[in-house]
Amino acid sequence: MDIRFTADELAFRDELRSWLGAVLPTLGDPPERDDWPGRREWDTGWQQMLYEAGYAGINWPSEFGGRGSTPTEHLIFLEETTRMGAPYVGMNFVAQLHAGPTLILEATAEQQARHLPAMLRGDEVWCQGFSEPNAGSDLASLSTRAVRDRDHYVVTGQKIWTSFGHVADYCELLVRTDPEAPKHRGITWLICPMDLPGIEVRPIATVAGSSEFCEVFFDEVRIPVANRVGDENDGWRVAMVTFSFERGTAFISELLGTMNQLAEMAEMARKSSRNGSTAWHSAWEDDEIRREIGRLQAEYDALWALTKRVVSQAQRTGMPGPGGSVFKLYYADVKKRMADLAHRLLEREALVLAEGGDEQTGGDMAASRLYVLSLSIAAGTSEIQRNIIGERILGLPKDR
Amino acid sequence: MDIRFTADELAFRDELRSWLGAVLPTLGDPPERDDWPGRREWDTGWQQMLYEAGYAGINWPSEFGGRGSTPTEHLIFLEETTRMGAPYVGMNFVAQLHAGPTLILEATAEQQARHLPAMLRGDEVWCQGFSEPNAGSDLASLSTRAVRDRDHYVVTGQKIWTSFGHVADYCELLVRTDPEAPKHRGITWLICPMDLPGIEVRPIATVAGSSEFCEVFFDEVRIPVANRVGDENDGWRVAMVTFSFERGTAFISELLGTMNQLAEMAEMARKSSRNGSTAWHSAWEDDEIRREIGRLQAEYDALWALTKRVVSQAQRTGMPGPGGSVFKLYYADVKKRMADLAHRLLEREALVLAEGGDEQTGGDMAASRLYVLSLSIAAGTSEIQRNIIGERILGLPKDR
Amino acid sequence: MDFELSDDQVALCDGIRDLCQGRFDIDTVRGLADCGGVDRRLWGELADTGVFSLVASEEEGGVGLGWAEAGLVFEQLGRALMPGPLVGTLLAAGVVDDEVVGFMERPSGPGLVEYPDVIDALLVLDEHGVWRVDAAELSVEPAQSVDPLTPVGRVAVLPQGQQLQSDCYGWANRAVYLCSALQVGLAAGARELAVAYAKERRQFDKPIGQFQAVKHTCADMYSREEVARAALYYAGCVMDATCGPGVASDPSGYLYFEGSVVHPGDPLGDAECGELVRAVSGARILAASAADRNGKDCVQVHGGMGFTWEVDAHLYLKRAWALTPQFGSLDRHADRMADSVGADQFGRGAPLG
Amino acid sequence: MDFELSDDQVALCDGIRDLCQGRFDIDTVRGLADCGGVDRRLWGELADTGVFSLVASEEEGGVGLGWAEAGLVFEQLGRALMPGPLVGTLLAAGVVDDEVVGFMERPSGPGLVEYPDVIDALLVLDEHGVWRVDAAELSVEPAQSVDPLTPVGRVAVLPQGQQLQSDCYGWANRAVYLCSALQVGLAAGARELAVAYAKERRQFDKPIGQFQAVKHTCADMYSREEVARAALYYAGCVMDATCGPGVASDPSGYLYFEGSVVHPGDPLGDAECGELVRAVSGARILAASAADRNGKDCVQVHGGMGFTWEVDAHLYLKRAWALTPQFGSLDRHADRMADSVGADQFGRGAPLG
Repeated sequence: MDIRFTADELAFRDELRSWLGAVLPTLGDPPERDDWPGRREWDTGWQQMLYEAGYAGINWPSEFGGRGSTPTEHLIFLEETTRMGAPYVGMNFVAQLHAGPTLILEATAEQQARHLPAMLRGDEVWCQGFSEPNAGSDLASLSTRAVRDRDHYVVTGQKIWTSFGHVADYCELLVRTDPEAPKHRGITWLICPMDLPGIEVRPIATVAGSSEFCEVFFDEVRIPVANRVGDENDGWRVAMVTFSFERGTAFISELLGTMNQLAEMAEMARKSSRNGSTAWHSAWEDDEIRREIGRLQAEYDALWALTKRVVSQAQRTGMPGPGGSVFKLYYADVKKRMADLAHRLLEREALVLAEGGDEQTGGDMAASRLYVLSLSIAAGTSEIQRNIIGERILGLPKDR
Repeated sequence: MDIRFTADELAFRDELRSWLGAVLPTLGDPPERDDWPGRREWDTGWQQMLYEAGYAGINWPSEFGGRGSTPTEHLIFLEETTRMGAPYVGMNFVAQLHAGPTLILEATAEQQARHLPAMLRGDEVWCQGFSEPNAGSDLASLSTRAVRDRDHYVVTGQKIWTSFGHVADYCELLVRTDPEAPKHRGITWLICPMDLPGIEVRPIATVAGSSEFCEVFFDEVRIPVANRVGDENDGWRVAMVTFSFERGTAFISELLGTMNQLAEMAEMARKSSRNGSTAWHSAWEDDEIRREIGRLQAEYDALWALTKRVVSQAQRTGMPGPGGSVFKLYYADVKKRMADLAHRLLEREALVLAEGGDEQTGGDMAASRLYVLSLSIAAGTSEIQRNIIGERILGLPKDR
Repeated sequence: MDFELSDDQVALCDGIRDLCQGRFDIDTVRGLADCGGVDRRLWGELADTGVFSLVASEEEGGVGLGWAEAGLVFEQLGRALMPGPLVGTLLAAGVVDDEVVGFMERPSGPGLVEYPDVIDALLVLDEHGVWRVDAAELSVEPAQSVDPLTPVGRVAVLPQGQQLQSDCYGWANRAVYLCSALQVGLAAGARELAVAYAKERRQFDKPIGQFQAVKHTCADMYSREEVARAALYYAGCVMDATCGPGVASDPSGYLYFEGSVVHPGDPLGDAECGELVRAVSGARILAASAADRNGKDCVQVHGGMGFTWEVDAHLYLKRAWALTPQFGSLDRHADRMADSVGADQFGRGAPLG
Repeated sequence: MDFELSDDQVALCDGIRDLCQGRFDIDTVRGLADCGGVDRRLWGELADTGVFSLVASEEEGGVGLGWAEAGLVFEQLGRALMPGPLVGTLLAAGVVDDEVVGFMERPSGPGLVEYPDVIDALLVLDEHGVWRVDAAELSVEPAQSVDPLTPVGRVAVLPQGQQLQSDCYGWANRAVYLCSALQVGLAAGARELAVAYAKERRQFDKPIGQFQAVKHTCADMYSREEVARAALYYAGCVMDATCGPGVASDPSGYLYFEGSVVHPGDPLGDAECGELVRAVSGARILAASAADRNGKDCVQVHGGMGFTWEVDAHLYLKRAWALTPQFGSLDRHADRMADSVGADQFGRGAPLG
């Protein structure tokens, strides 16, 4: 048990740091939140820079053009890019972390050759077509139908929560090909070009007023059978296989960004003044506020340690430990406490959304209070995480 | 909507106050926690004094020897007796508040004549034989068997959580008389004298080391059929009928005692000194501790207001409002917060149980932290209360 | 004691609820975001029902009801997500002639004004009393509010205005009380929305409300709401007993200004006076917490849909957030509650026994 | 980086677990309440396994392992509810010759001594260092402990004793760390007991663990335990990197004494030094909270049985309570954590990057 980086890991870090130090100042200003063409250019441009410097596909095997790094190097990569303020993976997320790994494990050589290099270069933006209005926590009950018509599937139905659906080139799409089979058995995984006739994309306005999520409507969309990944009706397994690429790194950027926010909040508290019970004083002198900051730091430090444990387990065994669900469940709770504390510190100023503030990675504490609402919902609600922990880790009986 | 007492209510209060003022100083010291004969004498002696002064059976109809008071007078009675430090209902609880009301509503005239006057005078101590080791939250699954043998029921089985079982004269006993019927339909309610052959009572040590709860074992105990209250197999309904005597008053003494504890805790905080971050100061100057005291007071004031609402609803309609489950659920949570705060204030001193301290009504904050653990368990766990609120009040579907 | 609604009070609640459902359904309310939160015609209709003149005496052109009734009405308005400067407009009835009246504490520096585009006047509270600032005197910079139904603007310096009253404690107490009433309504509205969804939404072939995780969340929402409501009604009764219509003086006591003490010479005595402050601060703490937590739980029960603009869940939560920092932070109210704790504080163990 | 147990560490954990199961089963442990918490023969067996001499160097007669290993061992001891002055006896190894050694902070007035009837010596920590008080010098009044396995007695005045060391910060840090390790073990033991009961206990014709109310409680217990464990292991690694065997100095930094600052002249620099304090205080906060909350949840999952003396649930909770107020209150540790928060505190955004 050693948390110190090895000489090789430190060398990787130093090389990365010096590259980041050289390229980040050349990037210019990021686009506005709702400037979608600008954001596509920004996100894919960064992917291309990573590609050229050899950092693209950091967790992909080298035979598929990835860097084949260890989980610890992946952690270092995320830590350094976050710390130095490099662009976030953004709309490269699905291609890099979900669809790409799926193709690596399940696709034909032809499918791989067509898509993987383009993904690494940032030439293809992918989105995910899994959830549906009536298939959220119960994803396997999805009902978007695909009917075979010779060498095409004819797809009709509706997907939801498709991030960046309106700018993506391809969608990893789950469809029901056998409505008679048990629900996990009749699903098929398709590569769906987003420019096919019959596809309509409508952005969903979130509570924060942003629109990175979309609904996608399919009206007799004809997708070539050649776009199927894996066997017909085996799509549930194909969709789940990506988890073997998971190495406990999913929340590293988020967590480190949050730790920076907490440090900013502490600074703000030290400088602020409040009307206390007996006199005006800085919020830092308020025992409750100061200690809550301290307790939050204890929680985040622990979550960072947990992350390192999960990454180390992934490095040893090829599979992350059970800490993933624990992290997500616990982090959602702690970050909500931080958002509440921010509101308390800001008092009436918490009513105002900062112009152009970024709700996810700091800068706008008021908007962050909205963003955190999604942490216990997106990618498996906290209720589902508790079921997973209770049933899969602790062995308690299923109730569904 | 008026929270002020009427002239009649004030007159009732003043009369009660002056009686309490006269008799309480004559009482002497209460017995030790484990002095069971002494406690029986103390509790039943107080009941006799109430009887002689006309306050016994305050919520019983006057035709059964009760005072027939309104719910508000009942509230005043509990408020004044608690405030002035009168003895608690103690081991008269089951007779006064459960078995007595059940006999009033369901028993034969003969059964009533035999027991009700004795209950009011404090001559009979009753206990409750409802729960069993395998029938707790799921009470209706109780399995203590009663087999009819001419004019007797022969009872075999085990009860648990029988408060004061080792000093009681009678037990209100639920037994299964028809094991083939649906579980709520095969139960019978019996008056069981505790001196019958075949009954064995064993005290249960609680986490606080006290022993007011007992297990009661029945080995072919012969109970006369004449002791049956209500019809055979109708005992579930008979047991539930007592709830119509409920008027939202169950937690009044407890709540007011708790408010006094909080006031004592505030006093202690004002006088104490703590090693703070920058200097020694009183715990009262600690923003977190002081405000938590303030917030707890807000919660208790609100629960007191809720109690008055429920009592007023009982007064209007004869049935308490839905506030009972809400009160119990909410109060358990808040009182646990107070116990945690006490521990925080006491620091290492929280390790010591005070000699002869009373864990329920104040005086021993360390023991109180153990007692509060039972608040979310006894008389329906918090999980069961949430089911009741969700299903009966909010109309959500049952899951069992 | 009869701490249950009277028939008249029930009728009043029903009337306001019907009005909101009929004239201020959620689409209408959402539409008010486009006109600064207030549509003059609709506002006039609302005023005509007497919701703002409820407490003003009949000589002042009001209805002459009590603070308890004002609380019931504001609870319904909160439940309906009604926007607009409700608190200021009620408190100003009979005092100024303006129709749409904001009310805020004087900030020590630059401040945020709510509904800046639609108010006729802004009443400002400071330790010297209550001041009227004409809306035309305000120089407001736009700002983006977290709550679409509580538009805000920034003012660099708030004009001094014209003094209306030298009493500040009573005004502050009443504003706190009315904010609490709105938040109890928000807590109720959020709970109702969550419960309805939990009955209707199905996953794993069951209504999600059948799962204890959801059912118990709803039960906790209801509990918070009921406890906060009890605190609110209690505060309303105490206000009516101490400074309601027909009660001569206004012994509103101290609330959150430095160095203030219980109003001297009060005919009801210090006890009831401190009790008013305690009742109001207590209601404030519980109502704000219930509205915030029920709003969050309502979002959570809705899952992904709760994170959409389309579902109303966020509107309850955002309104709760807009109301909470007004008229003393919750920390200040907790401090005031703490000051009131002590066996001899009211000369008895429990308030208004 | 390899933040997973090594094979040796796994073997060490297994060994201690087997020892506890074999020689210190729960009946044996409960029986120790009758002999003041320590049975000399069993204590000797425990000592013979090296659990107390684990960190002392081989020259001092110790095993020469690291603080990480000490944490793993103490976690197992906590899980087994092992009573006795474990922390003091380990820290005293190689420093004094006594076999059963208590350790406490010097109280400002009268104080509570744990295991008063069985200790040979009591080490006392104050801002001048660590002092040895012979048990024979103590005049102890009996007191009733909330935890039957942590007997306590009162001393009116603690003797000054004989000074052993002038360093106090290092001793305090290590004691805090070891208490945290015991509490992580308590959290784990309570969780295991609750989960086992949830699988076995049936109501409404189902194992109660099938109900989400119980299942989700167990999931939360596990989460707390895992997060606290990560914090503990991290603190162990930081201790080994900064003051473990073979590390020359002892830059333990400031912890909770007034006016203390980061140890000057530390070869590792202020950053790592502050980091040790932060890691230890962080582990303390999370471990204490996990042990307390898991203990309570364990009682609750057991329902009525959880409130009985017979079921072990209360023993986890009471031990957690006995450990929490030792060596700095959680409030003090939170203050120390707060002091460490700041973008430039360690010259980087996250510790030990």
